[in-house]
Amino acid sequence: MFYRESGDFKTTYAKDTQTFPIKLDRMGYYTILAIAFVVIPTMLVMNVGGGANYWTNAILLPFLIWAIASIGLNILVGYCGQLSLGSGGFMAVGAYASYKLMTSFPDLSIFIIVLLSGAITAGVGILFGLPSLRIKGFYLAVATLAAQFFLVWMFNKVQWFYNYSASGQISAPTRSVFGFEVTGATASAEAKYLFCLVLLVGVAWVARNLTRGRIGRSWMAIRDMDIAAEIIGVAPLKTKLSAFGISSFFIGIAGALFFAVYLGAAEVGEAFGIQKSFLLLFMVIIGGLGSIFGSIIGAAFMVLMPVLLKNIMVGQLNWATDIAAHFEFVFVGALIIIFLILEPHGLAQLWRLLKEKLRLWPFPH
Amino acid sequence: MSANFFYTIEVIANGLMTGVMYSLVALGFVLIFKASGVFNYAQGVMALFAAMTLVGIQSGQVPFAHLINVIFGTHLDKFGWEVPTFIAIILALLVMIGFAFIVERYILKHLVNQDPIILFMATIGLAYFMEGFGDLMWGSEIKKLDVGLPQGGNVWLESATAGWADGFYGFYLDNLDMWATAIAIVLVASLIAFSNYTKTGRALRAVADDNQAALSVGISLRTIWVIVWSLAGFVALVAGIMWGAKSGVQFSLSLIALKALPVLMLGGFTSIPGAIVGGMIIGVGEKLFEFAIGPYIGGATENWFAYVLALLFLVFRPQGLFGEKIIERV
Amino acid sequence: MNATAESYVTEDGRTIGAPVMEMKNITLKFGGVTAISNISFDIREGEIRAIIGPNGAGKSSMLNVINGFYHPQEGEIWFHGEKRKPMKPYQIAQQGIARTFQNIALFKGMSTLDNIMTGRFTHMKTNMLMQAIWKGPAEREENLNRDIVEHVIDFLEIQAIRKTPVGRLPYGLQKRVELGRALAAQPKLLLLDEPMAGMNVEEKEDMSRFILDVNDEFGTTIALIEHDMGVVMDISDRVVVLDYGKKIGDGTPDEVRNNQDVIDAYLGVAHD
Amino acid sequence: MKLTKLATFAVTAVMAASPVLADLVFPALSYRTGPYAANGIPFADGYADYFTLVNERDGGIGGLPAQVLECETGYNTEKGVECYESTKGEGALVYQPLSTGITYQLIPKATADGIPIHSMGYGRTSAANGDVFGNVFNYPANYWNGASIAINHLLEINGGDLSGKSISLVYHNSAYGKEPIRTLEVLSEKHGYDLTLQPVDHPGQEQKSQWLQIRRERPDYVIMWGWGVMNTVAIQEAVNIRFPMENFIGIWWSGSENDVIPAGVGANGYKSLTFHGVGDGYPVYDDIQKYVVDTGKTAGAGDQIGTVIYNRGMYAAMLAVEAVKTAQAIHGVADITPAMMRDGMEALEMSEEKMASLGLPNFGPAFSVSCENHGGPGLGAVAQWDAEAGSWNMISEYGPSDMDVIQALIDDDSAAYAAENNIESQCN
Repeated sequence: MFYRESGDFKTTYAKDTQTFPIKLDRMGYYTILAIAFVVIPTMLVMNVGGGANYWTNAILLPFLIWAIASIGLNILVGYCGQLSLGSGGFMAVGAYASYKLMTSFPDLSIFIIVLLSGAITAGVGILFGLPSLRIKGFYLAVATLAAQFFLVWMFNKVQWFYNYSASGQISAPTRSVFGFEVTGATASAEAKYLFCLVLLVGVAWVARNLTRGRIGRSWMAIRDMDIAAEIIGVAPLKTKLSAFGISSFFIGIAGALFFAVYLGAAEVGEAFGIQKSFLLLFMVIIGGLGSIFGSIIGAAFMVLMPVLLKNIMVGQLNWATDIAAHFEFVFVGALIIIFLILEPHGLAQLWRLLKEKLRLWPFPH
Repeated sequence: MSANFFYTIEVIANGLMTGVMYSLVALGFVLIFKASGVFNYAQGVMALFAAMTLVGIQSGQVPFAHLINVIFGTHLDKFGWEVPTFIAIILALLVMIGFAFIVERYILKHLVNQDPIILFMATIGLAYFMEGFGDLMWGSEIKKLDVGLPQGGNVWLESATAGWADGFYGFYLDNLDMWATAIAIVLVASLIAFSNYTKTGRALRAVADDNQAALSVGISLRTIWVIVWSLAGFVALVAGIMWGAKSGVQFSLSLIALKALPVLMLGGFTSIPGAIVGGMIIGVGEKLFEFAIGPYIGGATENWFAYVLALLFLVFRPQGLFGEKIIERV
Repeated sequence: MNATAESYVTEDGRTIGAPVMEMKNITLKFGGVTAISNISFDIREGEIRAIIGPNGAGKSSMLNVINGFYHPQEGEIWFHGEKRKPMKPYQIAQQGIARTFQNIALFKGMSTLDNIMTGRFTHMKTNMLMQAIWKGPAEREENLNRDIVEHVIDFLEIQAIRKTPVGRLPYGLQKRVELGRALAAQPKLLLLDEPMAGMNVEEKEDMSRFILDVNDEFGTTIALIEHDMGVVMDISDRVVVLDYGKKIGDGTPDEVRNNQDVIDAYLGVAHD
Repeated sequence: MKLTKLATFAVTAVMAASPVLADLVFPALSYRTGPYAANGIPFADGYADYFTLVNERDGGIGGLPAQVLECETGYNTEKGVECYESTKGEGALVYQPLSTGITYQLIPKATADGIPIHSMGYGRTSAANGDVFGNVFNYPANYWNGASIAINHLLEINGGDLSGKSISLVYHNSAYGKEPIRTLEVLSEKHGYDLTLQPVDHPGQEQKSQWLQIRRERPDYVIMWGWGVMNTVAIQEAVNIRFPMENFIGIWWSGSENDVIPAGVGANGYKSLTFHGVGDGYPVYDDIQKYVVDTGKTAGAGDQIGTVIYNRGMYAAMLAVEAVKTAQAIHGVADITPAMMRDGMEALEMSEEKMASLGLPNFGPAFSVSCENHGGPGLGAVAQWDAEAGSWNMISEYGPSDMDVIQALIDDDSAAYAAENNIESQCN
């Protein structure tokens, strides 16, 4: 009886369609926001335990950025049902767009740069989404690899993209928002964290709004049965392309942040290779297809788990690093399989089931 | 005839044979997809694992030596014997069959009737698992694989054709590639014979056509799965030997799966001849493009061009070259 | 046959208007097979028009032609007095033609409410930016349409399953939700492909009642395919009978019942 | 919530890894897994074994034990970041990332944190300009030196004239592989040879097109900038097309036993650049045998000792130890900070005598580092593979590179970096 929804009646449609219709959920949500926006930054500023940099750079930033990308891919795969393995390439578009913008317009706010990078990526995503009208399922997944490999090749080959530097590496110069540096080596942990957090919350909010309304329903209609969707008036190409566009927009934002805020320097083949596309797909599926909350916990899982495993095996148990690394692969692989067997609909579904249990607890009948 | 003409032919011939090498990997995908609808991403890692196992057995390596040494402080390395190649291949094959049993018992059985994408993800999980497991078992250093196949350009062909045109140095064909082509042809022929003329083979086809119908005539799906995964393990072993002979056995061997995907796309996920023909088209296409256009746009085009070629093809034929036609109904 | 274009009033007091849709000499071929050969008929405003015939007669193909899923090789389609150009199915839906399917084609991953809301798609116009912001026009539009959908839900008596994923519903209810999705579009012409297939007698009665009520209350023009002769004869105003892709009868239920060709077709007289 | 529980667990896990302070900490961002494991393992072994030797034999450096914090990156940049962040708080003195990608990423971070980086023979070449890259060192030689040394070797063979000769560069299509292109282009103008470029995509498992082209065009020489399996396949393909191996020269990362052994006897005569000695014929190996191997304290399986990359790892560790000693001498304390370490590296002098006293006579070139020059003198030698004996042999002395050409390139590139990042002069 900890978790209750009875006695919580809705009298307007607006209240019925709100994101967290149950009061307890709403309270949990505000608590998490308060922790994310107040408690964690305070801890970072005070450098509790001396680990502010480690926590920000090794855990929080990758988590926030991957969560943004994961929401993006979930829109395409989870909501619109279009399987894509080109995400790494799209992240690269975001990263290189932000690099070109940062170096061409030194005075432009990094916030604008990140959004513009997303917009450019959206354009590229729409372009590579065109074949989706004819190609479906795994064939489409493999087809999107064409985007992945071509984009990586292009950013490696065309020198203009990396300002003709000798090696083709791009490095993020220092840029700021409202006077706070968020890129470059001197940016403070809390500034980088908050910048990414604001973007994640923004992206999640927009994604939630899009998916609960007309456009989201048209995506899901295409996903569930494209022919029926077309017959009730959903234009397939336009709908699929809108999903490609929005998805790439978010992924592009993530790519820009990944390069500019998190890594600080990147090389396309290494930072945005095919492995990234797979990793992102993992997050989406482990988290739960068609769930924004799932995207976020999927990202958390895939970012935290290897770090955690490593810290336990190397830090606590003092195993040799190579054995630990091999076991990390074994464990990650096994956990993925176990999760899929236990709950193919992802962590989000597991969470829902847990809530249903809690609702009846302690009187299950 | 100018030298360029002969060189073009040479590029095409080498493309064909490289394509066959891609097909060897693609075949494993097709076998599993056809019989169980699982898109087995782990096929590349299976090839790596099979090759590692073969080398390990052949050279008498102690499995998990490093792990045992770390835990017990011992200094195990090798047993000190060498197993003849043929026996080692048989033993490696047995390991792959055992692996097929494990996959069926602990993974597939629990994922019956799930969405294809879930099964696909499970095989990626499997790929991770095997990657770590293989390294734990046999170590991650590079290993030389030698099963007695000849390597290097065919001297006879080269000297017989040299001087056909001004500035033409004779046709270059790699002996190993020719062997691989021959083996691939034998492999495909025997797979086709197996599926057409044996009881098990017919059962496999029945399952491919209609799961339910096959079940209702008493074919155990679980047995079928073990058989196709064993077959795929066998194909992986062959691919692992061929590729491993070229480059040594090491991690990157698993990445050849990425070269098999455009082949699959082009040939169709369900067709064995499609895998071969698709491989040849991709092989020739990417080599010719690199030969003719590559120098003008900076080279290293093969990775993406293979996919773009397959993509262009799919736009006109969404089910691939030999795939079953997709019929949409309402 | 009613060759006149004028409107008339039926026995139960409904007004039947001029033809909304006219099919003129439609021929549809798949490769060498002729599915529909030279068929003409019309659907009048406000009527319930049934298309019947044995299996393989070309009924479903006919519906697919009407909503643009198939494009006939020959013939013309006139809708609201205008000749229709070749169109994609979604454009036809935007013109106000909705349908249900023989094999249920609901969106399995969505709830009943969302499925029916999807039916409002062609009526919702806010752009993507407004959707992203939600507060304001998007939310207002959503609530207005929700209101219409709630009426449909009340009408079909499916309030209790509003939030249930449709995959979990029994067959009969799924059929009802699918009807709801089509109704939500407030179509000018509603196509029903075997709305009662696989139902028991009670469910059929319910469904018949809904179809009649829809026609009565909203004045929706309905064209339906149905196998159950009793139901067809009971609820439809006019019936067109197909056999082997040809039209063999057209008229009121009584006229059709007495048509010798129709009787032969249904009793299975051998074709030469 | 579950997540916070996990998080606190992770925190304790990290905290528990803290070593006893007062140790001299040397993080090793190693990779014993992943596509480049075959090269990562011997380097990590050599790096760790030398510190073990110093601890066991000398009781540490200046009385303080050295501690190697190994962190597995798998050659992956993000893991590199995690490793950097998790080790830097432990008092890390110097980073040796052994990856061009991770080096690029750490340059701004480590500079901001005041921890020196030693990217020995890799990384960002223009970091040799200490005036801009105050915290980054790449002595004793960098890629552009390497390119020039290879050309110098060819000049020597051809009696000082390369005009009309054709040279093909087979390179890993990444930041690393692209490094020598500009140098080779400038040098081709100077010496009049033709340069053709042959990029090979990661991982380089399939190089048929590149080698068919080489066979068609018959360049006089092939220079290779490869890594991992790309080396193995390239050498095998060169053997296959019967390219004369003595005309095939690899950079020092393309010259390990792993690269040539799979090609068998065909690889005989293949050349590779190096900036340190090959083989295990140095006195220090007796000590390693005595203090490390016999005591069972080897970092790896102990089977890599004396291989090229193991030697390189050991050399890197030796240079780090010498820099620590220099720093201790300058600042008069044993427990040095990263900033002091930086000073030690900048004042490092490696003389013949010093190397001999360390049991490594003539192991590397004699050189000294200064504030302006973090790259050393850019000396390098050529080694050749003897397939019969299964060993590398030095076939030249440590020779100079064309610093006129290279210094100009370094100044250009570092000036551009300084401008882009508003870096002031570090030396004045």
